[in-house]
Amino acid sequence: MARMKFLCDAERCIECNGCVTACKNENDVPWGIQRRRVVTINDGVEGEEKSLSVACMHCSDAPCMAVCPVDCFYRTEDGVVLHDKDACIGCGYCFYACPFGAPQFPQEGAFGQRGKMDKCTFCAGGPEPDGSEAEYKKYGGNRLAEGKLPLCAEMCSTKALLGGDGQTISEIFRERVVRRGGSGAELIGWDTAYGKGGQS
Amino acid sequence: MNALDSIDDLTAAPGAPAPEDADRAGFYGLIAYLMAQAPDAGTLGALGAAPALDADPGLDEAVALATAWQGLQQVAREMSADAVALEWAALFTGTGRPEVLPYASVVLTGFLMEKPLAELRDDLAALGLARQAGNGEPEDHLASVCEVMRLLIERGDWDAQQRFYRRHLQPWVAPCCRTLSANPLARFYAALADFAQAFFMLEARALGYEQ
Amino acid sequence: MLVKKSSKSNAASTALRDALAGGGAPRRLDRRSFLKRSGFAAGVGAVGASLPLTMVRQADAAKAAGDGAVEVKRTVCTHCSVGCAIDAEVKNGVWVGQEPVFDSPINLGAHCAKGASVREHGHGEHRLRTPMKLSGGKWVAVKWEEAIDEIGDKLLAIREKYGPDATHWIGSSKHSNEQSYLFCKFVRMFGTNNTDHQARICHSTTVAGVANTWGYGAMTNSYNDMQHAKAIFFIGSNAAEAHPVSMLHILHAKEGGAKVIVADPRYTRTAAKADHYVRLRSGSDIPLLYGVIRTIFENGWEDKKYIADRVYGMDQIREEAMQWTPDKVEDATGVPDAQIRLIAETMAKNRPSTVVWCMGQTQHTIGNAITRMMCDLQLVLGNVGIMGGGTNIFRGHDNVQGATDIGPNPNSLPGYYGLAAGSWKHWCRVWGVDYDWMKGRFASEEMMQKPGITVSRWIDGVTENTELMDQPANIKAQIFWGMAPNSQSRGKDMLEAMKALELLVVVDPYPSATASMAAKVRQDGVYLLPAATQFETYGSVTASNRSLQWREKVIEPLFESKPDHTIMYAFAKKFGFADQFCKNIKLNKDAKGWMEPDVEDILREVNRGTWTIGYSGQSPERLKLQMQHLSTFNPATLRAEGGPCDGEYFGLPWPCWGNPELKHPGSPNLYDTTRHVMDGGGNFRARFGVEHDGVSLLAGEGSSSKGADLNFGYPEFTDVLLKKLGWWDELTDAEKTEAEGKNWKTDLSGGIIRVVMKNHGCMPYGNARARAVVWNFPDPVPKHREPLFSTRPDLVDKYPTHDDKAKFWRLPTLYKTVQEKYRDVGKDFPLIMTSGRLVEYEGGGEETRSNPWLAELQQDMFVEINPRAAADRGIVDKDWVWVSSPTGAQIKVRALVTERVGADTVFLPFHFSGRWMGEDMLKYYPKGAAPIVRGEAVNTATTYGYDVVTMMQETKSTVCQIAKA
Amino acid sequence: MNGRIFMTLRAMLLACALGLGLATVPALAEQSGQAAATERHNNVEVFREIRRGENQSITFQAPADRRLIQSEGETWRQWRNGPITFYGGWALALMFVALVLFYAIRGKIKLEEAPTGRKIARFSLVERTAHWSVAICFVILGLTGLTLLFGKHLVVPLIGYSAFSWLAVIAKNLHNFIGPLFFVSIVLFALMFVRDNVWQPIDALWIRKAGGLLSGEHVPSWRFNFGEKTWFWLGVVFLGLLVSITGLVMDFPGNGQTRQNMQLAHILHASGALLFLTLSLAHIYIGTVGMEGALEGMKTGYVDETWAKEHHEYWYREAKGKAPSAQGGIAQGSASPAR
Ligand SMILES: Nc1nc2c(c(=O)[nH]1)N[C@H]1C(S)=C(S)[C@@H](COP(=O)(O)OP(=O)(O)OC[C@H]3O[C@@H](n4cnc5c(=O)[nH]c(N)nc54)[C@H](O)[C@@H]3O)O[C@H]1N2
Ligand SMILES: Nc1nc2c(c(=O)[nH]1)N[C@H]1C(S)=C(S)[C@@H](COP(=O)(O)OP(=O)(O)OC[C@H]3O[C@@H](n4cnc5c(=O)[nH]c(N)nc54)[C@H](O)[C@@H]3O)O[C@H]1N2
Ligand code: HEM
Ligand code: HEM
Ligand code: SF4
Ligand code: SF4
Ligand code: SF4
Ligand code: SF4
Ligand code: SF4
Ligand SMILES: [Mo]
Repeated sequence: MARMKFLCDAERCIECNGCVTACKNENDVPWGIQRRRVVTINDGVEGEEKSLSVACMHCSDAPCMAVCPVDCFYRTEDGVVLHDKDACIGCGYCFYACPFGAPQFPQEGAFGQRGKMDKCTFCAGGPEPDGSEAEYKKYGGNRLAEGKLPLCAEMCSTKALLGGDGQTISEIFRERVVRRGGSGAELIGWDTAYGKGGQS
Repeated sequence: MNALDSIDDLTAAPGAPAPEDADRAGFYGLIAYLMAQAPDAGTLGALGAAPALDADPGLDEAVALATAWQGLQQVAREMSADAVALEWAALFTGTGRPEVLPYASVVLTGFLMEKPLAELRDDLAALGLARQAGNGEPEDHLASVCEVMRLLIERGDWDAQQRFYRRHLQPWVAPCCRTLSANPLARFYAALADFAQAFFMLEARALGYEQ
Repeated sequence: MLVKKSSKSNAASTALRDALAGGGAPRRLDRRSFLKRSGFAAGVGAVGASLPLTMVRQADAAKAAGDGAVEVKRTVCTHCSVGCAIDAEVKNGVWVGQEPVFDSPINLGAHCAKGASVREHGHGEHRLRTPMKLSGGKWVAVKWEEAIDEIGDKLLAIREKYGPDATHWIGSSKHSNEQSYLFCKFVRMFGTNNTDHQARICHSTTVAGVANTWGYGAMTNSYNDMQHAKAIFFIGSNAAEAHPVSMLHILHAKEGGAKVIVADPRYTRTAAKADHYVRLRSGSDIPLLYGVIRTIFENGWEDKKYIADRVYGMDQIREEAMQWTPDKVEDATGVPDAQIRLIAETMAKNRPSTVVWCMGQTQHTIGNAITRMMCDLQLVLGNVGIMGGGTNIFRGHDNVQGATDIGPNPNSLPGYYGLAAGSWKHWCRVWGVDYDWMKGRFASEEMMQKPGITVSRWIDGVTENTELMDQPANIKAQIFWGMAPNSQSRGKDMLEAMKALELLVVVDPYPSATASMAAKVRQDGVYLLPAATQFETYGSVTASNRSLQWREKVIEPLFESKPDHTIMYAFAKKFGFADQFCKNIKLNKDAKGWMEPDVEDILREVNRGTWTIGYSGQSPERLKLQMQHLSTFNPATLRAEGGPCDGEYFGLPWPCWGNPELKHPGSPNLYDTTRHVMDGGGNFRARFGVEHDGVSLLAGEGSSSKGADLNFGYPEFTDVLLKKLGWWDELTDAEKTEAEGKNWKTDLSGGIIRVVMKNHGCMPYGNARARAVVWNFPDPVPKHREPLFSTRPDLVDKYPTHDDKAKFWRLPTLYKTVQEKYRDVGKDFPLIMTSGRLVEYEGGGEETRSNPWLAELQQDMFVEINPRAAADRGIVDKDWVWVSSPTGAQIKVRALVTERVGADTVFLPFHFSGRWMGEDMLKYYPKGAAPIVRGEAVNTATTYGYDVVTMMQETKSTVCQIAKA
Repeated sequence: MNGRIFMTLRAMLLACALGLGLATVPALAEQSGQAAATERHNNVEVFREIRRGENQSITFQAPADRRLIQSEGETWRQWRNGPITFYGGWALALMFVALVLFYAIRGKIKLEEAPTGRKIARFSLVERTAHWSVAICFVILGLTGLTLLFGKHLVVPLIGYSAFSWLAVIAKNLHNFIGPLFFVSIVLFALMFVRDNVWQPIDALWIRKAGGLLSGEHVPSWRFNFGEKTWFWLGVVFLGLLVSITGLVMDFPGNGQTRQNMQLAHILHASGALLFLTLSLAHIYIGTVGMEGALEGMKTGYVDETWAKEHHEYWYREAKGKAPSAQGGIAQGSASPAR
C-alpha cells in the first residue's frame, strides 16, 4: 500500500502561496487557520533566500498521536494521519508536540477554549463515511477517496510541492536533483529534513 | 401578480390544509414576504391588526411564540412603512456585502453560493420547484426556504415538510435569526427575527410528530 | 486506535450527544393538538396566507432547478496573462469545486495563489449586487432600467452640449476579446476616440517600441518556449510574483542548465531563483544595456551575419554604446563593469538566450526607448526569431494582450489599423455601416482621426485649461468600465478631477474603490453598475504568448449583474445606434429578457476584419475544439501531436493567418525563418517603407522564411504586387472582386493572404529588416534621460529629459519644466520610490482583497526599506511610517525592513486602497462593501511624468521621504 | 493506483522531465558539471538552516510562533510521555501504597487520653471555607488533570473512546475553569495561614524526632507543627503557585506566549502537579483516616482539648491561657486563628 508523503523542493518553491489557497479552496478552511504555510528563510538576503511549503507531514511515529489525551488520531492504510473532531477536546497538546505547527485551532480564547483542532488531512477527510456531507463539513474534501491527490500539491505553481506515494515522489525528486547536476546520492532522507518526528 | 392566483396554482394537492396547517403556512408566508421585501403600509397595518395567539400556558414554546408575535405586532403598529423600508435596505442591501446575509450557505459555510445551495437545488428540483423569474436571490435565502415550506404545507405533504425542514431549515435558521435579531440596525427585523426563531422552535417540535 | 467509523456507531454517538445536550425526541402528544394548544387553527396566520410568493414557483417540468449532476466547465484564470486553465465543478449552478487542468500545456495544472482561489468568485460576497447611485451623499439602489435611462439621458445631454469628446470611456483588459472589441466599437459609435484601457499604463511603451522595431508589439515567443533557452535575462520583471506559473517553464530550463540572471533594483523572489543578481538604480536600464551591448561589440560576440541581413541602423546603436564606458555606466546605474560583463558573456555564450522584461522597464518617461534597447540587445545577438530566444515580454492582465490587439485604444481601431480614413472605411465595411454615418457620429472628421485622451491623463482632461487642450471641451463624463482608480498615478489630483466631473459611471463587479473616492468629494452624479465577471459569461481570452483560449460560462451572473456586452447593447439602444452596433451579430434573449449580443458572432466579426495581426483564423469552433483536446498539445513545443487539432499550435497564437478555412496553425514564435509560413514561420515585417535615407529596409538575400518563393526582402502584398508577380490569377473570381484595389490587410476575402502564403510560402506583410533606429520617435537611437524626479542632480544635468510638449494626445505635457523645478528634490526626498506587485493581489486589488483566502495572506500595506535607511530614521520592522512625496501627499504604511532593497530605494506594493493619507475611507464605502483588507494606495503619492511616445505614467522611479509615524 | 493519481504524477513528472523528450537540445554538460561542485541541488542545507530556526518569515501573520520546524516539541513529548507519566504515575501509586502500609502497620494515630469534651476554637469559619474551597478545587483539578494524563491508558480500556471523549471534554473544561478559582483561593488561603507557618524554634525538635510519626511520641508545637509547615510552604505556597502560574500560562493563550513558553509551562505544571498530588495524599491521609480528631477541627472549627494538647501543645497552652473556650472568644496572638 502507498505511504503518502509530502516533499517540498526549496530550489523550486517561489513562495507563491498557490498551495495555501488551494487548500483553503478545497477544504473551506476558515479565516485564521492555515493547514499549509509557506516559510521563507533569509528573506531578501542575496543568494540565501529559500522558501518551503509545509503542512502536516503525516509522520510515521507521529508526535501528535502520541500525546493526544483522548487518542483521537488514527492512521489510514495510506499512512495518512487523521483525527476525529468529535473526540477532540481542544487541549492543544498535539500543537505543542508537532514539529511543524500543523495542528491549529479556530480560536484561542480564555480558559483554553480553542475549539476542535484542525490540520491537514492529506485531503483524505476524516472518520465519517467517505464523501459524506458530515465529513466535508468537519474536515473538507476527501480527494484520496475520489482517486485524486492533495489539491495543494496538484496545483503547486512550480511543482515544487510533491505529494503522493513516498517512494514515487522521492524518485521524481531524485531525478530532478540529478538533472540539476547533483548525483542524487546525497538525497536527503526524512530524517535530515524533518528530524525525528518525521522519519518514515 | 395576484397573490391568491399563485397559491391556487400550487395547491393542487389533496384538499385544503387543516386550519392549523393553514396558520403555519401563513406564518411561513409572512416571514418569507417580510424577508424578501419591506412591507407596504397595507401589509404592515394588517400585521398590526392580526389576531393574537392564544397559547396554552403549559407549553413553553407556544408561550414564547405568542409573546414574540405580540412583540412583532407592536413594532408593526409603531413603525411607519417608510421606516421599515429604510431598515430593510440598511440590513439586506448594499453595494457589497450587506449587513445581514440570511442565506443557508453563509450561515453554514461562511460564504455565499456554497454547497448548501447546491444541495438545496437538488431537492427543489425533486419537489418541482424553481426560482421565480426575475428574482436574483439565490434559493437558500431564508425567504425562499420559507416559501417552500409554505408550498409544502399547502400541498399537504407532511413527509416532504419534515424532510425539507430537517435538511434545509433546521441546521441554520436559528443562528440566522439570532444574528439578525442582534444587529444594532434592526428594530422591526429584530422583532421579526425573534418571532421567526420562536416559530421555528415550535415547528421543529411540531415536525417531530408523525403525520 | 480509532478507525473509520461505520455510520451506525456514528449515529449512536450522535444520539448520546443529543441526549447529553438535552435534546431528544419530543414528548408524546399528537401533532394537531400540539398545534392547537399553541394557538394555531384560529386564522392567526391569515395575514401571511394572502401574501404573494416572490422567491419560488412551480417549475416547468422541463427546467427544474438542477439535476444534481456535477458539470465541469473549463475556463481560464482571470488574474494574469499566463493563462492558466481551470476546471470548475458546478452543481446546480453553484461553483462547488475547482480542479487543476493537468492537460493544459501552459500550466499543467499549476496555479499561484490567485488562480488557486478563483472559486471564491462564485461566492461574490463583496460584489456590487444591484445598480446604485449616489444621491445626496448616500448610496441608494436603483433599478437597471432606471439607471440606463438616467445615465443615458445625462450622457446624451453632455454629448449635445459639449460634443462627444466631453466623455471618456475606460474599458478593460479584463474583458474578453469579444467584449473589448465590442467596447471599442461602442465608444466609436458614441462618437469619440476618448477610450483606453490598462495597456496604456502597462505595456504601451513596449507595444510602441517593439512594434516600431520589427512589426508587432508583442511577446515574440512563449512561456513554454523558454524551456529551450540556455540563458534567460530578466530585467524589470518579477515573474515569481507576477507570473508565477511561468516559473514552471523557467525553472525547468534552469534545471537543464540554463543560466538565469535577474537585474532589478530589488532582490526579488525571482532573483532568489537566479544564478546571478544585478542591482541597478531604478530608471537606469538604458545605460546598463548599453554597457552590455558595448561589451558584446568589444568582444566581437555579436551575430554579424544576422545584423547584416536582418537589421537596419545597428551602427548607430554601436556608436552610442561605445560612449557608455564602464565608469559612466557604473556612475549612472551603480553596476560595476564585472557584472555588466557577466551579463554580456552569459547572454552571448549561451545562445539561444532570451530576455524578459516587464513593468520595471515600461513605466518610465523613456519607457519606449528602454524597450527598444531590449530589442537591440537581442538583435545584436541574433536571438530574435528562434526557438529559445526572442523577447519574452510578460504581459499583464489576463486579456491585456487581446484588449491591446482589438480593444479600446485611443489611437487605433481593432487590429492596430489606426484612425486614418482608410482604416475607418475598412472597419465600417466589416461592421456593415455607412462611413458617412460613422463620421456623423463624431464631432468632425478631424476629431475622428485624432487619437483620444489616454487613461493616464483623464484627470488632466477634466481639469486642464480648455484653451490649452486639443479638443473642444473638457471631459465632463467619465466612465470606468473595468478599471480601478488607484492604479493611475497622481491620486491626489484624481480626487480633484472626480470632484469636477458632471457624471461618473462605474461598470464593474467590484466598483467600490472608485465609489469610495467619489463619495469622499461628491454628493451626486455617480452611478455604479454591477458587471458580471468573466466566470459568468463566455468568450475568448488572449494570453501573453498570443494564444487564444475559450472560456465557458461557469455560473450565471450573480445577483443583478450583467455581462458587459449586454450592458453595452442596452446603452446602444438608449443612444439609438443599436441596429448599427450589432448589424452582423445575432442577439440572444437572456433569462431576464435583456438582449445579449452573441459572443461567437462577435468573434466571427473580429475574424472577418482583423487581418493585420492574424486574428482572422481563430474561429470559435477551432478554439473550442482545442480546449477539448488539451492533452494532444506538447508542452515543450505547444504543438498538437495527433488528435483533431494535429499540427496546430496551442491557442492558435496570432498571427493565425487567413480565414479559418486556411487552417493556419498559429505562430508560436514570431519572425521565425526556420519554419514555413504555413507552419507558423515568418520574418520581420515590412511596415516602414522599403528604404530610408537611401538605405534599403528590405531584408537581405537568403533571409526569408523556410520554403518561401521569394528568397530575399520584399514589401507587403497588394493587389498590384500580386499582379506584378503574376500570382493574381490564383485568386478565385469572387476573391478577385473583393481584392481589387485592396491590400492584404483590407481584402476581406482573405484571398491575397491565401495565395501568398499557401501557394508561395511568403509573408503577406513583406520581409524587411528590424529597425534598431526608429526615426519617427523622439530619440531614434535610445538615449538615457533621467526621470523627472531624480535624487541625482548631477545626472539630471548630464542626461536631461525632453522638452515640454504643447499638444500631445490632446493635452499639454510637461518634461523639462518639471525636471528643472525639481532638480534638487533629492535634498528633501532622498529615497527613490518604486512600486510593483505582490503575488496574492492583482491590480488595484479590489477583487483580490475581497477574497478571504487571499486577503488573509497580506493584511497590511507596507513599504520595503533597507535596514540602513530604516536605522537612520529610527524605524524598526513593522513600525507605522509616513511616506511623503513632493506632491504633498503622504501615506501611512507599515515598514518592512529588509535587505531586498538597497539603502537608496524603497518599494511599495500598489494593490491597496481604502485608506487616504492616514484616513480610513470606510465611511465612504457603501455600507458593507469595503473589501476585507484596506490600505493606502501608493498612487496617492506618485508624481507627474509620462512617456514621451505613449503617455505611459511614470510609476517606477520617483522620490519620497520616510519618517516614523 | 487509479487514473487520476496517475494523471497527477504524470503532470509532476512532466514538469521535471519535459526536457527529456527534447533530447535535441544538447545538455550543457560542461557547465552543469562545474555547477555540480559548487551549487546546492537539494534541500539538505535549507532544512538545516530551518532547523536552526533563524531568519524565518511567513507571509501569513497569525501564529505567534513563526517558526517552521520546532524541535522543542519532540523534547516536550519525551518529557510528558516519558518521565512525567512514568515517575509521576509511580510516585502517586507508591505514595498510596505506602500510606496503606503505614496504616496497616501503624494504624490510626489515636488520642492517648480520653477526649475532655471541652472544645477549643481552632479554625474560624473563614479559614475553613478557604481550606475547603482550596481542597475541593484541588481534588477536582487533580482528578480531571489525571484523567487527561492517564485517561487514555486507564479509562479508555474500561469505557471506550466515545464515552471517554465526553469525559475528557468535561474534565478539560472543569480543569480549565476551576484552575483560576483555585489560584484565587490558594492565594487568600496562604495569606491567611502564613503567620502561623513561620519558623519557630520548637520546630527543630520536631525535625529531630521526625515528628514522632514512627516513635508515636508527641512532639510539641505551636499552632502548626513542622510537618504541616512543610506542607504549607512546599505544597501550598511553592507548588500551589507553580501549578497556578504555569496553569494560567496555558489557560490563557494568545497573550504573547509562544508555543515554547507553553511547553515549558506544561512540563513544570504537570511535574509540579504530580508532586503536589503525591504530597497531598499524605496530607489527606493524616487529615482523615490517619489521625483521630484531626478532621474535626477542619470540619467544625473546634478541637477537643485533649487533641490540642497532644498534637499542638504550645498552641493549646497559649489558647487556654489567653481566653476561655467560648464561642467567638478567640484568642489573639500567634496562636489565634486569623481574624
Ligand atoms: N500577483 C500579481 N500578478 C500580476 C499582476 C498583479 O497585479 N498581481 N498584474 C499583472 C500585470 S497587469 C502586469 S503588467 C504584470 C507586471 O509584472 P512585473 O512587471 O514583473 O511586476 P512589477 O512588480 O510591477 O515590477 C517588476 C519589477 O520591476 C522592478 N523595477 C522597478 N524599477 C525598475 C527599473 O527602473 N528598472 C528595472 N529593470 N526594474 C525596475 C521592481 O523592483 C519589480 O521587482 O504582472 C501581472 N501579474
Ligand atoms: N504605482 C503603480 N501603479 C500601477 C502599476 C505599478 O506597477 N505601480 N502597474 C500598472 C499596471 S501594469 C496596470 S495593468 C494597472 C492595473 O490596474 P487596474 O487595471 O486598474 O487594476 P484592477 O484592479 O485589475 O482593475 C480591474 C477592474 O476590473 C474589474 N473587473 C474584473 N472583471 C471584470 C469584468 O469582466 N467586467 C468589468 N466590467 N470589470 C471587471 C475589477 O473588479 C477591477 O475593478 O495598474 C497600473 N498602476
Ligand atoms: C491555577 C490552577 C491550575 C490551572 C490554571 C491549570 C491549568 C491546566 C491546563 C491549562 C492544563 C492543560 C490541559 C488542558 O488544556 O486541558 C493542565 C493540565 C494538567 N493539570 Fe492543571 N491547572 C491548575 C491546577 C492544577 C492542579 C492543582 C493540579 C493537580 C493537583 C493540576 C494537574 C494537572 C494535570 C495532571 C494536568 C494534565 C497533564 C497532562 O495531561 O499532561 N492542575 N492544567
Ligand atoms: C480533601 C482533602 C483534605 C483534607 C481531608 C484535609 C484535611 C485537613 C485537616 C484536617 C486539616 C487540619 C489540620 C490541623 O488541624 O492541624 C488541614 C489543614 C490544612 N490543609 Fe488540608 N485537607 C485536604 C486538602 C488540602 C489541600 C488540597 C490543601 C492545599 C492545597 C490543604 C492545605 C491545608 C493547610 C495549608 C492546612 C493547614 C496546615 C498548615 O497551614 O500547615 N488541604 N487539612
Ligand atoms: S506530528 Fe504534526 S506533522 Fe506529524 S503527523 Fe502529527 S500533526 Fe502531522
Ligand atoms: S487538541 Fe484534540 S487532537 Fe490535539 S491532542 Fe488535544 S484532543 Fe488530541
Ligand atoms: S493535503 Fe489537502 S488538507 Fe493538506 S494541506 Fe494539502 S490541500 Fe490542505
Ligand atoms: S504552490 Fe508550490 S511554489 Fe508556490 S508556495 Fe506552494 S510549494 Fe511553493
Ligand atoms: S494569476 Fe496568472 S499565474 Fe496565477 S494562476 Fe492565474 S494565470 Fe496562472
Ligand atoms: Mo499591467
